[in-house]
Formats: sequence, C-alpha cells, structure tokens
Amino acid sequence: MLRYTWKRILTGILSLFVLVTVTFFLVRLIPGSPFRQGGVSEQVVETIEQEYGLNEPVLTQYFSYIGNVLRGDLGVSYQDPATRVTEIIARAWPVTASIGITALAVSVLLGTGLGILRAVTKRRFVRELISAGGMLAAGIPGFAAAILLLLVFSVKLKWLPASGLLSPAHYILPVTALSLYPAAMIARLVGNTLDSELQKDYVLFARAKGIGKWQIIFTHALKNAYLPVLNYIGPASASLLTGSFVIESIFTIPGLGREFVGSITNRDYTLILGLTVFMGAVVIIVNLLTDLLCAWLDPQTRRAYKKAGDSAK
Amino acid sequence: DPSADGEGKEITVAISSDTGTMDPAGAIALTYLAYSVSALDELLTYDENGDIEYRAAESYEVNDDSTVWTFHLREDALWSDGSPVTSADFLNTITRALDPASGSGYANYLFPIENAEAIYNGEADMDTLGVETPDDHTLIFHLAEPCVYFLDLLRLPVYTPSCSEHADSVDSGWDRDPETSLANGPFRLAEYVPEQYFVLEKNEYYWNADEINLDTITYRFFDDTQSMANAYEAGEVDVATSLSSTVMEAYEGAEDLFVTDQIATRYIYMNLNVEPLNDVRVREAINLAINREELCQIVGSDTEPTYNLVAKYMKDKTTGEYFVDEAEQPFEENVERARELLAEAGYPNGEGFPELTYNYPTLEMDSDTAQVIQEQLKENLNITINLEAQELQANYSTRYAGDFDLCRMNWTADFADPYTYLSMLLSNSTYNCSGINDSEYDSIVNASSSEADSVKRSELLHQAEQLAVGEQFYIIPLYAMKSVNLVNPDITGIRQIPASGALEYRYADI
Amino acid sequence: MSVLDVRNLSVQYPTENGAAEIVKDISFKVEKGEIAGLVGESGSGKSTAMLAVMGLLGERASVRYDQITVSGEAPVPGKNVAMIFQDSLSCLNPSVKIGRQIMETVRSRRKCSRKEAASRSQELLEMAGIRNPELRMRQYPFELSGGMRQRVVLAIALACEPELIIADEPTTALDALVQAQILQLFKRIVRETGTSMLMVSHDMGVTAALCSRVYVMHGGRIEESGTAEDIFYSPSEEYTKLLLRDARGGSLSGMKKEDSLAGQADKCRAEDEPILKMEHVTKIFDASEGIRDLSLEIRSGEILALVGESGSGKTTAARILTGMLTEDEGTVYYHGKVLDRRKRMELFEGRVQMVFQDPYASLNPCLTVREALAEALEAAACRKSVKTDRDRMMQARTDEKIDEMLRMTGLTPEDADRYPRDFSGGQRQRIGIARALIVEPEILVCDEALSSLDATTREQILELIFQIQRKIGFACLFISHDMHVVRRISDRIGVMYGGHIVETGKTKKICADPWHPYTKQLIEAVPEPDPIRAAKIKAAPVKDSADINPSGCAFAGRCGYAMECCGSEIPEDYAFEGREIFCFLYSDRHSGRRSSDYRMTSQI
Amino acid sequence: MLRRIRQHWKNYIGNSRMALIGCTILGIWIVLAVAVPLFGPWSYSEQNAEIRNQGASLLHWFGTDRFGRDLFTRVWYGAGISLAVGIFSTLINGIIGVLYGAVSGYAGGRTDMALMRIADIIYAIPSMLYVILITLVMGAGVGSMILGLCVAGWISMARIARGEIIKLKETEYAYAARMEGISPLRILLKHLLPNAAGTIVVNMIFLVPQAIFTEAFLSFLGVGIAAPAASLGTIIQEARSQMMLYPYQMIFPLIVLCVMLLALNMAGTAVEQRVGQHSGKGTGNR
Ligand SMILES: Nc1ncnc2c1ncn2[C@@H]1O[C@H](COP(=O)(O)OP(=O)(O)OP(=O)(O)O)[C@@H](O)[C@H]1O
Ligand SMILES: Nc1ncnc2c1ncn2[C@@H]1O[C@H](COP(=O)(O)OP(=O)(O)OP(=O)(O)O)[C@@H](O)[C@H]1O
Ligand SMILES: [Mg+2]
Ligand SMILES: [Mg+2]
Repeated sequence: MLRYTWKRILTGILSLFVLVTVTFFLVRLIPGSPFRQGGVSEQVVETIEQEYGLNEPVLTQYFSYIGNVLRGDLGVSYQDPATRVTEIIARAWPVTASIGITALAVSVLLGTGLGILRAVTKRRFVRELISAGGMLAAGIPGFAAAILLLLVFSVKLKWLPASGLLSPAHYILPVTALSLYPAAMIARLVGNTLDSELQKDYVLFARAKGIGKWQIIFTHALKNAYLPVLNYIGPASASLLTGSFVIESIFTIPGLGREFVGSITNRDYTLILGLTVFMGAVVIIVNLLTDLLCAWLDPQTRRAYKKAGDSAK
Repeated sequence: DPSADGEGKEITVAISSDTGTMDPAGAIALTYLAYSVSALDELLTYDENGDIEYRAAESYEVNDDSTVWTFHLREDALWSDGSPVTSADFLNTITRALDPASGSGYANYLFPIENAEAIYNGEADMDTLGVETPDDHTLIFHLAEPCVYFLDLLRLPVYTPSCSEHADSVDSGWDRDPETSLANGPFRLAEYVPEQYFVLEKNEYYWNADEINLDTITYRFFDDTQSMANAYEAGEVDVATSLSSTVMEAYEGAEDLFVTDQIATRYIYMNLNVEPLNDVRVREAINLAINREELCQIVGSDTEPTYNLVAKYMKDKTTGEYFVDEAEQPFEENVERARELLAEAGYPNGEGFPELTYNYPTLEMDSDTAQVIQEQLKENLNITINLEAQELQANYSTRYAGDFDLCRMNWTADFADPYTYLSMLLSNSTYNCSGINDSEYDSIVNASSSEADSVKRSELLHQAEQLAVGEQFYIIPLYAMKSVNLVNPDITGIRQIPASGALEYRYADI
Repeated sequence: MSVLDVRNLSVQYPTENGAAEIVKDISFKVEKGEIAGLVGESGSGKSTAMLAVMGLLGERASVRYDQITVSGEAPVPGKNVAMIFQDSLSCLNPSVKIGRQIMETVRSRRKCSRKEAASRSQELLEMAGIRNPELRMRQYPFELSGGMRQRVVLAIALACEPELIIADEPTTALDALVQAQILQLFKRIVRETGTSMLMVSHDMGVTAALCSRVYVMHGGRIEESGTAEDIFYSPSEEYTKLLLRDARGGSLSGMKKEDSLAGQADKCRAEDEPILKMEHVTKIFDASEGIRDLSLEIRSGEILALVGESGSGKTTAARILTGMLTEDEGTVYYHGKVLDRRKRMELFEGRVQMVFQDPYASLNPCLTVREALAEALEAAACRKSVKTDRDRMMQARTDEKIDEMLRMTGLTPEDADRYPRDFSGGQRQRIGIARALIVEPEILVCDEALSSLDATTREQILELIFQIQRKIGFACLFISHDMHVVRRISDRIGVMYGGHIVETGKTKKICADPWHPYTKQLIEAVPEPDPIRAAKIKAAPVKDSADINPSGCAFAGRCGYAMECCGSEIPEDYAFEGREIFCFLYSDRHSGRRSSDYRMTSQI
Repeated sequence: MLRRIRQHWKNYIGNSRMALIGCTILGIWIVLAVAVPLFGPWSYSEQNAEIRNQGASLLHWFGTDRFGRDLFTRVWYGAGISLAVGIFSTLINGIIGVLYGAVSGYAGGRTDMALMRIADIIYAIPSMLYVILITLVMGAGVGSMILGLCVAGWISMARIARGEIIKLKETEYAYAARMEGISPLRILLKHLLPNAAGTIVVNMIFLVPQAIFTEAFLSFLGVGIAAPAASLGTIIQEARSQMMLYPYQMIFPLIVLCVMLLALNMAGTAVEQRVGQHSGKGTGNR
C-alpha cells in the first residue's frame, strides 16, 4: 500500500512537471503581455518585458523557470511584484478551501442523507420528491443559481450578506450555490447504489441475523454503496478545492478561482504557472486520496494495489 | 473587519478589484488610484473651476519658455508618522519609476523631464536627471522641451511623493504595510487585506486635518459592477462607482444616484493599410453612416454620442467650458452623403466592398456596440462587417500589432489636457497603430506643446482635431461615457476630480 | 409442541401475465431437536418458502398463511430462527471483516462488551470447525475458501442462539469431505444445543444422511412427506421416485464409456506425448494459499477429473492451464512446447475451451446465442484457413454448424436468436457447452460446470458432455466435488489436497481402492441417497488450511497414518502402473525394497 | 440492427413515464430550436430600435431585448446552439473517452498507468488557456466551442469507461472470449463495450448538461459564442446586467435552459434506473 502510494506520488510529481511544461508553452503561445494594459505605451511595455527577461528565447525562459521551480521558487507575480506567487496561493487557497470544504461537507452529508432516505423510505411520494428535487437542483446552472440566490436573499430580502467572506453568514449563499449540484448528484448516486446494494444477499442475511435496519445500512450497505459515489466525489472535491471562478466572482470571494482567471486575463505568466502547478497538485492529491479511500473501503482493490506496488520492485 | 461599527464616522466604498501596487512608482494600479485620492497629496491640483489648489506645494514658479518649474513645498507638511515631507520624497518616486524593473506604467509621463527617457532606456546616468532638490522644501524640474501642460501631469502617480525612508523598491511590499506606507494626505493606511479590502484612517499629522470629517474610509474590492450594485443594494457599501447603465434607469430619480462625467472617449481605429480604408471617402462614409444616437440608446443611458477624439467632458481650464464645444462639430451624420461617398469611392450601394472584420474585446458594452454598428452599416451602406470578439489581452495584442481592419479603442485621459488625446495620432506615437502618418497634423500638434499663449494653443489643438477627425476621418468616434455611481444620501461633501472624473472623499462627511 | 409449525403458506409474485403462485398452500412442521429436510428440484420454491417463514421476502411478494410459529411465537429473525443462505459468498459482506460480521450478531443478540463478543465469536467459530479463529476474524470473506465461509455463516447462525436454524443448501458448493464434516457438525450442534434444524437441499444424499423427516416439494407444492425411511425406501409419489432415480445415477453411460474408451486411452498414452503438461507449477496467493509444485498432464481424448477439498487449488490449476492466471514458477507444455505464461490464451488459439461454474456469468448478456457461437466459429475460421474465406459459403456453413451444435446440446435452432437472459440456468449451461465445443477444441476444461444444477438437469448435461466427447474426442479436465459424477465420467482422477496432487490414477481403480489416506477419506465421505448407508459416513476432524505445514506433506496433520517424516519432508511421486501417489507409505523406505515385479497394494 | 434498437428502446425507455416525459420535452425543444429561427417571423439578429426592452406581448412572446430583437426567436436559436454544442461535444467526448478508457482499462498495467496519468495532465491544464487559443485560431463560434469542450471533456468519460472495462474484463464471458482466440480489439468492441453500454449511455446523457454548463461558464468568462449568435448561456449572461430592470430577459432563457436540462436529467435517470434493474437481475434469479 505504502509502496503504491509512493509510486503514485512519484508519477504525480512527473505529471506536474509535464503539466508545467505544457502550460508554460501554451501560455506563451497566446498573444498578450503581462505588462500591457489600457494606458501603457508600447515602449514602456517593451522595456519592462526586457527587464523581466521576457524577450529572451522561450526555451531559455523555460529552463530558468524550471530551475527556479526546482529550487522551490515559483517567482513573483508580474502584476504585483511585491507578492510572491506562493503568498498569493497561501492567502487565496484557505479562502477557497474553506468554502470548498464546507460545500463538500454539506453536499456529502445532504446528498448521502437524501440518498439514504430515498433508498429506504417506503413512501413513493418521498422517493419521487427527492428524485425530482435532485433533478431540479442538477438542472440549474451554478451561475444562475448563484445569481438568483443573491437577488432573493440579499438584494430583495436583505437576510444574508451579498459579498465577501467576513462572517459565517457570508458562507451561506456561496456554499449553497456550490453544493446544489454535487448534493443532487451524490443523492442520486447514493440512492441508486444503495438500492441495488440493499437487494443483495448479504443484506438479507444481515436481516436474518437480526441486525437492525439502520445498522445494516450504515455498517454494511453504505460501505459498499459508497464506492461509485467516491468516484464522483473525488473529482468533484478537486474542483471544489480549486475554486469556482463564477461563484467567487458573483459573491466577491477572494479565492483561487478568481485569482486564476485574473492571472490568465492579465497574462501573469508566473502566477498562471504557479496556480496551475498548485491546482494540478490538488487534483493529483485528491485523486490519490480517492483511490486510497476506495481501497480502504474495498479490501479487494486494496489487495490489488498492494500487488501493483510490489510489482514495481 | 471593515463592517464593524466603530465610534467614529466611517464610510465604505466599493472599488474595482485589487490590481497592482499602491506604490506610485509601480505598475498601473487601480488600487493606487483609489488610495491616493484620499491618502496622498500631490504638489498641486485644479479644482472644479479650473483654479489651482495647492496641496503639498505652497507655490510654484515657471520660467518664460515653460522649461523650468520650481515648486516650494509646505514647510509644515508631515508624513503620517510625524516626519516632515521633503523634496527628496518626490524625487524618490521619480528615480524609482525610471528604473524599468519597477514596471511603472506611467514612466513615460516623466519623459518631458530632461534626460528622463535616456535614463529609462539605460542610455544615461541617474545623475543627469533634470530634477533638482536644492533644499528640503524646493523641487525644480528642468524640462527638455517646453511643456505648457506640465501642471496637469502632476496628478499622475509618478509625480506624487513616497516616503524615502521606507519606499525602497516595488517588490519589498512597503506600500501595503501600514507601518511603512506613509501618507502625506488626509488619510493614512490602517489595514490592508489583499483581494478583500483596505482601511484608511484619518491622518492626525495632516496639515489641514481640521477640515477632515471622516474617521475611516474602507475600500472593498469587487470584481464586477453587478456585484457592487448588489452590495450597495444590500447595504454593505455606502458608495459604489462606475456601475452599469441599467442602474441609472433603475434608480432614476432616486437620491442615491450620482452620475458623473468620465473623461473618456470610445472610438474605432480604421487601419489605413487595409484596402478600402486607405480611401478617405470610405472612412468618411463609414463615419457618416453610423447613427450614434441610436447606438447610445442601445448601449446604455450612460453613453452620449460624440464626434470628437478629445473627451466630450474635458474642460478647457482657461475658459471653463467643455473643450469640444468651443469649436464646431467636426462632421455631421448623413446617410445620404455617406452612400454617395461610397459610390464615389467605387462601391455603389456597397457592391464590391470587401468584408471587414471588427476586433473588439469581449466586454458587454463593446459587444453591444459591435452588434449595433454591424447592423447599421449593413442597413445604411450595405457593407458587411464580421465581428471578432477577443479576450481583452488578445485584443490589445492585435491592436498593437496593427493586425486588424477595424479595432475598438478607448482612451481615458491621463491628465486634463486635450494633448493627451491628440498626441496619440502623432505618427511616432506608440498608440498610433492604424498607420496614420500625417506630417501636417504632426507639426500642428507639436507646435501646440510649446505655445505658451493658451488661446493660440487652444486654436492649434482645435485645428488638429478638425484635421484628424473632420477631414481625414482617421478614427470613428462613438460615444463619451458617464460614470454611474450610487452614493448613500447621508454622505455629503463628495467631490469630483475634474481631471479624471473620479470621486474624492477627503472632504466628505456623514 | 413443534418448534416450527407452518400451515397453509402461499407465496405469489406479480408477473407480466398475472400473479404467479410460487409456493402453493404448503404446511410443514419441525419438532424439537429434529433435523427435517425439504427436497425438490431447482425452482420448486424451496428458498421462497423458507424466506417466507423468516418474513424476509421482498415487498413484491404477497404471502398468505394460516399460521407460522416458532415454539408458539411469531418468528423473529436472529432471535428464534436463523437462516443459512444458499450462497455463502454473497451472504457475507465482502468489505467487512469476518470478525465484525460475527461480533455484531453476538452483540445484537446478547448485550455484551466488545471483548466478550470477540471471545464468544472465537468460541462459535471453533464450534463451527474453524481452527484458527483469531486469524480468520481478521480476514475478509474473499480470503476464505468456500468451506470456511460456509462454516463462518453457520457460526453466525449459531450466534443468534435460535431455536431453529433453517439451512438452505448449506453444502452444495462444498466437496464431499467438507460436506460430511459440516453434516457431522450439524448433527453435533443439534445434539449439543438442542437447536432444531430445517435443511433445504436438492441433494438426496445429504438429506438421507441428516434428516429424520423429509418433505418433498415440487412445483410449489409439498408432494410427499414422511420419515426418511418412508421417503427413501418406499416412496409413494412418482415424483419422489424420479428424484431418487436421478440421484442414484443412471448406469447407462458409465458402463458403456468404460468399454469404449478404456482401450483408446491406453493407446493414446502409449503413443502420444500428453497434449498439455504442467510441471512444478506454483502459484501462491498472499495468504500463502494456492498451489505448490503441481504437475499434471492431460492426454488426448481422456477425461481427467480433478477432485479435492474446496480451496485445494483445483480452480487455480485450471485457470493456470487456460492462461487466466499466470503461475509464479513452473512450466506448462503444450504438445511438448513450452508456453509463454503471459500470452498463453492467445497461443492456444481457441484450442482450449472452458465451461464455467456460473451459467449466468459465463455468457455475454449482449449477444444472442447465434452471435456468441458465430463469434467463436469466426475466430476459429480466421486462424485455420486464411485462403478459403469465401464469405457466403462461410455464412451458410456457420449457420449450419450452429444449428447442429444446438441440436447436439439439446436446444432448438429457434433458440439461437434469443438472449441468454431468456434461458434457465440449465439451458444456459448447455449454451456454454455449445459455445465451448463448437470450435472443436482439443481440451475442454469444466470447472464445477454442473454443481449449480439440480439432479435432473445435471444428469442431462453430464450425458451431453459425455456423448459429445465420444463423438469429437476432445480431452477434458473435469473439476468437480461430486464423486458420483466423477466416478461415472472420468478416465483418470487427480486428487488434490492443500495445493498438491496427492494421488492420480485410473478412476475405476482409485474409486474402488484408494491408496492415499486422503483419497480414502474423501471417497468414504460421499453420502448415498440411502439413510442407513449415509448415516455411516465418516468424517475426519475438521482442519484448516492455515495448519498446512509447508515443509511436509500437506495432509500430515490430519492423517491417521502420519509418520515422523511426513511432517518434515515433502513426499515424492511414487508411480505404480499408471498410478502416481504422493505418500511416504508407498516409498521404498517405508514399504521396503521391492523386486521389479512386485505389485504394490494399498497400505491402508 | 433496427430490431436491436427497438429492443433497446423497449428495454431502456419502454414504459417509463419519466423517460417518456423527458424525451418528449427534448423532442419539442429540438423541434422548436430548429423551427422557430427558420420559420418564425423574426430573425435572431435583426435589430429594431423602436421596440427595445419590451415585455412579453402577442407579437413578441418573450418580449424583446435591448437591441429590439425578438427574444423568443433568440432564445430558441440559443437553445439550438446550446443543444448542438452539448450534444456534439458529448458525442465526440463520449467516443474518444470510451475508446481511450476502454483501451487503458483493457491493457492494464503500465499502459493503463501511463494513459491515465496523461489524462490527469490534460485534465489539469486550465481550460481557459486553450479555449482562448482556439478562438484566436478559429474565431469564436460553435466549432471552436465544441473543440474547446473536447480537449479535456472526454476524460471523465474515459475514467468511467475504464472502470467498467476493468470490471468486465474479469468476467467469465470475457475470459471465454479470449479463450476462443478473438482479437483484443474485437473483444473490447463486441463483448465488453456493449455490456458497459448502459452505464456509458447514462453517463453520456448526464454529460450533455455538463457540456452546456461549461459552455455557459466560458460565455461567462467572455470566451464563448461570437455575437450576434448566442447560446442560452450567452443570452443569460447578457441579460444579467439588465436583471433588475428587465428580469424577463433572463428568466425566459433560464426557464428554457432549466427545462432542457431537466428533460435531459429525466431521460438520464430513467435510463439509469433501467440499467440498474438489468444489471441487478442479470446475474441470477435469486
Ligand atoms: N422475486 C421474484 N419474483 C418473481 N419470481 C421469483 C422471485 N424469486 C423467485 N422467483 C421464482 O420462484 C421460483 C422458485 O424459486 P426458489 O428460489 O424458491 O427455488 P428453489 O427451490 O430454492 O430453487 P434452487 O434449488 O435453485 O435454489 C423460481 O421459478 C423463481 O424464478
Ligand atoms: N484471487 C485470489 N486471491 C487470493 N487468494 C485466492 C485467489 N483465488 C484463490 N485463492 C486462494 O487459493 C486457494 C485455492 O483456491 P481455488 O479456488 O483454486 O480452490 P478450489 O479447489 O477451486 O476450491 P473450490 O472447490 O471451493 O472451488 C484458496 O485457499 C483460495 O482462498
Ligand atoms: Mg433455493
Ligand atoms: Mg473452485
């Protein structure tokens, strides 16, 4: 297991390296300059670009960038040379992560709860209600949901703050907007897998053993039912943890997603690359964690991983 | 926490997102502009009536050919830590801005100063710079050539002071640390939270502190105007600026609505190197065929048709009137005439006219504009314009590369003089990307720079504008813009800076 | 008062064409301390009736009854009744450790601490015949062999401390020896705890061995009931008689086969190299189970049966042979050539085919029967003749062949255009056989191909395989734990224990006169469908594979004849006239030096 | 072939009311999206300054936008673009993803590891970068939008297909097929993929709304369809600034979009339930 994890971490690092390379050249293929803005004269732009070494051959730039990265230096933001890329990540990510994790928790709890309810309830009405609610929630694009929530709850009703992330109350709207879709998806998946899991023999056997209904669900069925759900939650949490530009910009949340789109519109090369590396790392780590979690839930894959690790000898 | 209610008077202002530094020598920064209007005193500025208001300086002198400008600084002026403001602090900003590493977007506004350009390009030493500080309270600028509008430049960041004790480089972060980011104006930085907000507190050391009523101003960053309007509506901010035009309609007649003029013009560059556009008749035809009234109705009630390059709301300081109103409108719209012209140019009823592409950035206003113009030209001249929306930076690149047929352009005045507009079309200007090369125009504009007599100078400038816009039709002026602001009606004393149209809160009260 | 008293139980399922009555008005009783049996062919509604008694049928079923009581009270699953399900693997939650699954039962029954529950669980596992309960409790279900899983399920049922245990085909998937052990265990538990038991089975032998009262079920009805003696010795209903006849096995094919093939097999042996040969093959799974140093050969035209304890590695050996698994060490020869272990399946080019145990999992649900067969033919044709691929001719020939094959396997050509889901288990198994045989393989591997079928269907399919084998003449590796079947169909037998082959030889000889102690136990453990004889079957004490000593004879720990050397040396291969045996009893050292014409006889 | 399609239709859609409703709505939507711009009295791009920002009326059922364009026509035109983008990109992504994932899962071992890591990398490249690049090269439009959605859109499908194939690869019928000597490609295409088809189809159906979301998101960032053409996403985005004054300009397209997504979800859910039933029953008659 440990060996497998190491193997994955190593390939992860390799992937990040390739990712940086691809992104590095991609960014430079796109026209634009980090220093060209509305009112700056072209002469000034050129001088500054020269100052930052942007007029050198791309390969030279690439190698010096990679050299810096290997030394752990992601550079400074061109847009704002007083701030290091790492500082930007360090301040934006906690913000994104805090709403991302909250939204993840909300959608997992809510989705799982509703999914269980849907699978367990005998009332047709409740089942249909949950399915319909799920389909509706999954049918509203995130940005539309965010705009509508904002208009209703803060502009019209003035119950909740509209912007920023200064108090717990500020979390409510963005978290709601963010968790609507994943919660619906999780409820759907949990409902479906639990449905089929509850039809299996071991559940019947557990009932024959005299185990209570809820114990069966929580200690037996859910564990098996959650495998496919995890495969959804993994990528979903990766995207929640790397921030949603739309939600962040609608609610004016100083998070990673906004920073990222900003860096692209500004052609802030170092920042784009730094954020790409970081987000790539988040994606890779979350994927790895998901796989490990799956293995933890499913002893058979765990065994397979053990072997996969061993075969690397 | 900016929203926590303290004892004193405080307001919260919504501003556009955190970009750039607060260092006057740093990159072009909206953050800086918001900060400096309340926290930094420039040498002097013009008030609404075009009269000089002395701030850091007490008086100034200029020699006859406007090449040597001497400023006497206020002796009682103090930084917000109690140390005196000296001429070295002004020089500090200038020398740092002339280092390309600083990334200053305004460095070129120092170029009128002797040797400044050479220093910037690494061709001369800093010692040769034409700025002199004979003592702590005297600052002398030696200009390479006469520059009659030099006083207007003084409000630009590169001419404001930065405390030489702390301001060392653009990347040390001194500018956002309340300990080192000192103010010589009425407010000083108290807190800075990147991407979220910053707080200004009243500067007790300010020489004119008695006139200042507010205790704190909190600036909160917003990504887009829609969010600002929402935040205002939700009561989270007291002032929201540069909102979209629908706000104007939605708040019509309300006390909160505060519409100000923007000293800006939106226009289109026609590439003179492209086949039919090198024909002045075609350019005129296009110009005459556009119905700007209709365009403005659609684009938003915050726009107003303009037929000039110079910003519609820019005032002539000598007369106090709008500069463009002093002369006749360069041309009149006339669809009939436009069709005739097109026919004269060899394209009767648009036949044979090649399809042109219009490049514009994907901003809502520009997209709207593009669609209307496309429709109008089709209808009025039967010519086809292909729209090509581009991501903003890509659009800039296309424009600078001159790789377009028609390209959107927007210019906000850097300083309150028509020269900021007219100089763009000079054949050696870096903003001239449509291939204009008109020696007559160049000589008129250049003559205006050294013309000390303001009336004569004004005439020269009008003449230049008429030549470029009304005769050669180098550009297609579209509209001028107003800034739609929402301001809590309890706040009084908000002023508008004449040069830029921005709001100034230093004398506000609540 | 009876422990279980069921009166007039009916179960209906709604189907597309009206309600189907699966169980029709049946009544039965189980007395205290008694083992009652319920027999009947597959699909007769046995499991449904039992689930109805437990109250565990799904919502769709409508259950009517006049009375169902357990000692006068309503049945409460896990309290006064417990049930052992048909399929032990699917009964246990694959992702929960054995320990937890049994402990939670203990704790739901007795309110006790974790520790007490753990020690009680160990006790129960030991009672159910699991030797190393601490280790087993830490394992997952898939890490245990079928027999062990069955015992775990039994332990869980015992944990409920019920008055009645309903066992639904508890031994169907097990080999004769383990089955005998479990049957013994049942008897012991009934004796010791006073629990009553209701045994559901389609195996008449098992029923005969265990039950004192028997109910015969057919088509949802109870056809006949009575004491075991009544049912087995003087059945009154035709149906019961039929069941018994099938169970005792028709003698027709068995005899003829001996005649026709015995000579031929000898011939082959003399001339040919074996088609397929495994030498010193070792495959170890992580719990150090698997097969060790196994050598095996299959000659053309013979049926080699592989029998042995469940978990002894029969399936593993077959999978290595076919290339589904790769061995850790050892070599496999095909016509004398070494086969690359990675590409084995491709190298065989369809000349080795397999019929799987589960007829539901072995057919592609997306292909009609015709498509599946055509697919196989096409693959074979592609290889054989690159030149003669004239399409139209091919097509006609293919269809013809498919129809013929279907007819051969007892299906009709009309069946060809149906999907597997439209067939019953037995029919699917026929399709599986047709699919395997249509390409005329050299070797057919049948891994418990018959064990999921009821006696009647099994007989038919057995007949089928045998007949086609005679016609086409392929070699067959036949894995089964049903000694009746093996005895009748195979030419040679390989007996496996603990990952080793312990004895091989002619079927007739081995069955009549087993030499190896394990073989002897195995053959003696087969229950006859005859209560008196079945009651006499012996079962050696249970044994756990974890006790297998890797440095000695695998069977040593359980062998009544074990000597000192058995625990420390691995016995070699001692061959005597077509018989190979791995036991020190037959070594020169222990049986004395012999002259060349010495005829070895059984040492036990 | 036809027979099989009918059979699948019966199996999967058959008598499910939800599927029927979903497919009916979808059908109506497609018909409207094609018919309204083609046969309606208005064009999606024709402006009329006299009738700007008018509310719903008999002439203009959804009212007009700020250019005086008929919103009804525009909304259906946009719905067509959205659907086209959604469906085509899903088809392309589905095909690429399924093949890639299937090959990766079937090959296993190092190949699998390498292919999946490549997918990880592509997945992690910021989509805005290549979408900008694509629009630069090809111009903003439906084609570049679809291309942009296809650069990384197939990856989720590949993961799903891979998981299914890994599961199916170990089935006995897959082994049987290998033993028959059928070539790996054929086993993949004929034996494994059809059995994964249920799951794949369900996921593809759910991929369509995803693609429509992403298109709307890119429009939100300003790298979407070129004006005056518009997708529902762009129409909603354009109306956002007018939300306070003319909420109907946003509400109508939003409703059309949500109903469209709902219908897709309904169809997907119905098929999913069917697939679940089949796979649940397929293994035995217990
Ligand atoms: N949920 C169900 N819906 C409809 N029919 C069912 C259902 N469950 C079982 N049946 C049918 O009821 C009949 C009896 O099934 P049951 O499992 O009780 O047979 P059995 O006697 O236990 O057979 P076996 O020996 O194979 O275990 C079968 O024909 C089966 O198809
Ligand atoms: N994939 C696997 N992973 C781990 N252990 C395995 C695996 N397959 C088989 N084993 C173990 O290898 C041993 C031999 O298994 P095998 O399936 O070959 O036995 P068998 O003789 O076919 O038994 P049965 O009669 O129950 O089918 C068993 O102890 C089993 O637990
Ligand atoms: Mg049964
Ligand atoms: Mg087996």
